[in-house]
Amino acid sequence: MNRRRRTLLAWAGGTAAAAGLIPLRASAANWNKPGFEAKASNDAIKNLGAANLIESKEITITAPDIAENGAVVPVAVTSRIPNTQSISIVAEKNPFPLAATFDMANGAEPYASVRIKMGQTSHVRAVVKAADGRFYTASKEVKVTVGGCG
Amino acid sequence: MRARSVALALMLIASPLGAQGDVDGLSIGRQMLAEDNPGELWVQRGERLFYEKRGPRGVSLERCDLGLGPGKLEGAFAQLPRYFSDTNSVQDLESRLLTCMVGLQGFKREEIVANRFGTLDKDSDMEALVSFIASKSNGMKMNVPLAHPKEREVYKIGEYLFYRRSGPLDFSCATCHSDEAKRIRLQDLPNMTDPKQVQTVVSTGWPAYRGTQASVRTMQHRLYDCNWQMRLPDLGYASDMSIALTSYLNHRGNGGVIQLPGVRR
Amino acid sequence: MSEPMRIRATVQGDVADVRILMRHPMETGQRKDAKGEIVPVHFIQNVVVTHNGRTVVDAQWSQAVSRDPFLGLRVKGAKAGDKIAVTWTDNKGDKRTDEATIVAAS
Amino acid sequence: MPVKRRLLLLLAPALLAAGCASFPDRETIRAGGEDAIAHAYPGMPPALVARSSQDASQKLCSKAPEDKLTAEEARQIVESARASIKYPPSGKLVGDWKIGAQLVANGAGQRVRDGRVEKTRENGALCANCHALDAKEVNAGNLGPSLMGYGAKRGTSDAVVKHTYEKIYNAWLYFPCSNMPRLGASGFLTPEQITHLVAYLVDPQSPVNRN
Repeated sequence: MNRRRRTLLAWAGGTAAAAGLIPLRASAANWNKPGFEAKASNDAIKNLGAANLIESKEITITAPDIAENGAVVPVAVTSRIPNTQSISIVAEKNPFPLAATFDMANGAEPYASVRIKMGQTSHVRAVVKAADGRFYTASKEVKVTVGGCG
Repeated sequence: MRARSVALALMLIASPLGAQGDVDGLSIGRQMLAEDNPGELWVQRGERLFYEKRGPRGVSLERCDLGLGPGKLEGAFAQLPRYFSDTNSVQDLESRLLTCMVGLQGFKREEIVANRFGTLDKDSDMEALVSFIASKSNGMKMNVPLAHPKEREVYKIGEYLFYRRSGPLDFSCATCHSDEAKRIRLQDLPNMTDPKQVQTVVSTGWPAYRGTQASVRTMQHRLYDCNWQMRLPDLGYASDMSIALTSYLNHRGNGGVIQLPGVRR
Repeated sequence: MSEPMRIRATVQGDVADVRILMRHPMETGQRKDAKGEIVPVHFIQNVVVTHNGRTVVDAQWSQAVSRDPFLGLRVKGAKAGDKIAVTWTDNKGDKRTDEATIVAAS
Repeated sequence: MPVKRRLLLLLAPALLAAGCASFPDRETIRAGGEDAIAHAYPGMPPALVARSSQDASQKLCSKAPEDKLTAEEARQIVESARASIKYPPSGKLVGDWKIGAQLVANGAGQRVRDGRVEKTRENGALCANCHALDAKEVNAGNLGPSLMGYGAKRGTSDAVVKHTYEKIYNAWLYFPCSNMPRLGASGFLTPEQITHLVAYLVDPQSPVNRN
């Protein structure tokens, strides 16, 4: 079995454990299992409840053009879309593309900053849900370099 | 890919000087990581470990003299390495902590050395203690003495070793660290012959949180890792060679304003 | 016992800037340990941030969030002295809550 | 400025502060440095510790920058470099640029962790760590000069090929004490591997000359 296949299986197996084999307590209720387990970014986005995505310039993704370490890629998303309810971050070429969803309420600004792992160069997509039920999106390519001397 | 990228240790650090030799597209990411440095979690743990009663003798490190008197931490990092009369040797922070952990707390030297570098499965107490103690000099200037004859000798030995070429790749420290704006792949190589850059590296460089290793790494580790890239065997922890090189660099960094731990690739 | 979070919360005008560092392995379930055994998947699934007791951000994470996670957010209508509390819950059901007081930005 | 004077200037404040005129002389420092090396690798296998000992050329190339290499020393280094060079049994100095491309990007080989040498099929040639070669590769070092368009600029004459082979085999033949490792002379790369690198540099189809 080649390395990549082994890796994917390991990751898939791990998620299965997370989703079912290990008893989950408080957290399970509010965790988008189908979204996080989707292997294609389109499926992940569908599982956010988005049928159509509207490209928007009102979303800013702050992330490096070149990530020097795929294990720690800083990504911050700012939405200027009125009544933003949630922001999701999707690393399109990850084995499981959906990385995080942030629901905002009670005065939280439509902004989230986080660090994610990226397996390879890929678009990082932000998906914003507004109160009117529409979904907006923007993306940015992040190049992931190999290790400096490896 | 994760395990692999974490296992990749890098020869050199990202330049703390930022713009110089920087490749466009990297700097935003570096800045975002530096603003919120996971190394702060090591500082927090190091503080707890320092004051906790630990080891076979069940005592804290409050009686450890890092050069300014027992338990005095403010400014201690700024003046290391220095000569200690009780051991009749020049010691850096890690070597001195080893002395205290063995002599005061009764730990076995071999055990501390075996756990000198944390792994993804086990944290290193040393990395946490160094982070905490270095941070207690933040805002102060590096001020490493050369008053004692041993300090001068060790400093000069450090200079000799900095330029000494050996190994299958004919490398010395100077091979990678004596010219401007150089890189290995995309990793900036600080020019340690430039007074400003050496100041920046020794006062803001190490200890640093290494993203690729998901841990704080210390100056001892930096030298160990350079040795590895040079294809030399595992550099002895707190060896005379590591302390001599640290003396040579840190003294030349005098005047640099300390801000630690840093954050690196 | 898990390591306490580091929470920095500063307010400028009426917007608080909240920065949270957490200690967590965020294992993907694909890494092997020194003995060559797979380390089971272990990651934070939910992070709930409250401002004076009211939930402001409810985050769901996958194992793709980096080890020793960082979360940055902003809260409008905040003032110095307000409380920010953060609770994470991981896939093993482990939980941790830490609290900080908002201070004026210097 | 002579090395002694510069160092005295550097250390003058410390000397005054200590009220001490003694100063470690060159031999004391050398002996101390070699003693530090001798104790730098505790518990390591002797064969690996031996890597830290120097050959005559390495010794000559270990001077601080103020301490210039004399013409005689440079001659010794070049002479020893010339004697080191071996050519592949086939006599063919241009190999396969595609194999060269793999070697160029490979930075592994001979590193030691916990007293064990890393397991690799062969040593990488490390080139991209320090040289820009392929205009499409963003992740290239600059410790050495850019080699983009190497063959396109120089052609593929026998003289160019031989010079290129020898330069990779032992860079000190042409530039005594250059930063470039003596990749063939040290045995890090085989003559055959070097022919693939030569092909990568000179072949018109190679990314070096096409991109």
